[in-house]
Amino acid sequence: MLTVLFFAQLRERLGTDKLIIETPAESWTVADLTKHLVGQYPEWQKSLLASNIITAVNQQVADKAQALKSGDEIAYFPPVTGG
Amino acid sequence: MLTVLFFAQLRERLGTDKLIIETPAESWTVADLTKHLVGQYPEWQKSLLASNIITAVNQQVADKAQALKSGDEIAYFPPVTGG
Amino acid sequence: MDTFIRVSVEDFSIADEVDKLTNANVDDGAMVTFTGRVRKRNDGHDVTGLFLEHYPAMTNKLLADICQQARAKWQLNRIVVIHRVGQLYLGDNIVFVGVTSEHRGDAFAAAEFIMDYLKVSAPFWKKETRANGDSRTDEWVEAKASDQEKAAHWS
Amino acid sequence: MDTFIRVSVEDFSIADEVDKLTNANVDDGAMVTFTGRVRKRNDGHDVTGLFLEHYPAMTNKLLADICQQARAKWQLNRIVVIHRVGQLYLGDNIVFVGVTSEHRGDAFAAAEFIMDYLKVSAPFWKKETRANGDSRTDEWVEAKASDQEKAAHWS
Repeated sequence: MLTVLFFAQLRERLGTDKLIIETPAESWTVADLTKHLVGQYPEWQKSLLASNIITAVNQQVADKAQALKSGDEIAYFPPVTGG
Repeated sequence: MLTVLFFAQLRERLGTDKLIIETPAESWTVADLTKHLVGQYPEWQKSLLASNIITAVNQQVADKAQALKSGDEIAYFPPVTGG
Repeated sequence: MDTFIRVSVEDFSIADEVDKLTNANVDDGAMVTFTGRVRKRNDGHDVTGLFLEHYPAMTNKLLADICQQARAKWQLNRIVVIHRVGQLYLGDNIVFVGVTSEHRGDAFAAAEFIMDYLKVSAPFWKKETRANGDSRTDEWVEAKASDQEKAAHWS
Repeated sequence: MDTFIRVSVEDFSIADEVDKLTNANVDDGAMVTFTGRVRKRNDGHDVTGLFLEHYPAMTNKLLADICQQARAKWQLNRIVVIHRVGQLYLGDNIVFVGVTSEHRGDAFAAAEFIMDYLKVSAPFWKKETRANGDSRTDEWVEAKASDQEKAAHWS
């Protein structure tokens, strides 16, 4: 199982803040998860693949090559603007 | 008339915080005033001529060549240590 | 060597936070605080309010990590970092960073470093309510290249 | 664009000064404050107190001049500078500098600049009461070369 979270304008564009992926493949990377999501929701392609989208795995910023394991929480979000 | 002020360790070393010079010469500079003071109080020589002593004329830091006029307030003090 | 981190919808009292930094503290000669507040103009827009969204599980970790990095760079004693979330209005406090140190140079550098890193790495997002005459629009604030440059300057 | 300068034997309230900086102020996104306090160790000595002497006619002029210089360098709105004189004890406030600006970079730089220049140019002198076992001695604090270097770095 993977938990996938979306924040801010990305959350609004996709129309969802959270997805559960019950049966991910064993050897997925972040990039594989993104490909899977775009396969399921082709209308997300532009938003999810935008060059400024940041990904975090278990609350740590991670690059697309990072391997995933069951139980991971993966977040997609735009550049942060707090402070 | 000139008013001469001394502060902090310089005030303590000289044993005075203020002198009035009733009849200064017309064309004195700060350096001339210092020479006059050392002439009157030879024991002040080392303290007044110490290289780190700062002089101010009318509350503005001034160098030794600055010309004085009647009514001026001249201050001698060591490096500042506030803040 | 205490670090206080809080993310909250509640407002904070600068006086209370200053007290946390200085109470019974005779080790430190220097305290620097930064307070970020909602201002009426941003990037050429009139602003009437802000909504702050965040990623709760990540923000505390991230803020703690920035404080650790600051402690590795400078000699610091107490640190307070507070960030508000939710709906804020003009003049409201958004963020507070306070640090104490024996020396002022360390305190100034650390407070600015924490703010600069928070700006580019802590998962908060601002949605601005912009006023244009009588109309109001809610727009996500764009990240600024200048903030990236400020953060890069520390490494 | 108000500048508040005060030299006083009285303590100050950081909360009151913060209020002066922020009250009805929706122009500024950033406030930076510095507070200097009496600490128990200085330059390798145990300290129990400080006496602060100053040159009253000059201090206000000098502090006003430093604030003017800061305004010429950065975009600032409100400035508060307070310096205490007289007898102070451990943990007592000595000095407060607070500035507001639209942007944090200006606020941080200006507050540090004001402190750095105050340190090397404002006519205050500290006499420390040093403890060595049971004995107490009062010694004038020596100016530090590092303070001269900090100030020089701004020009």
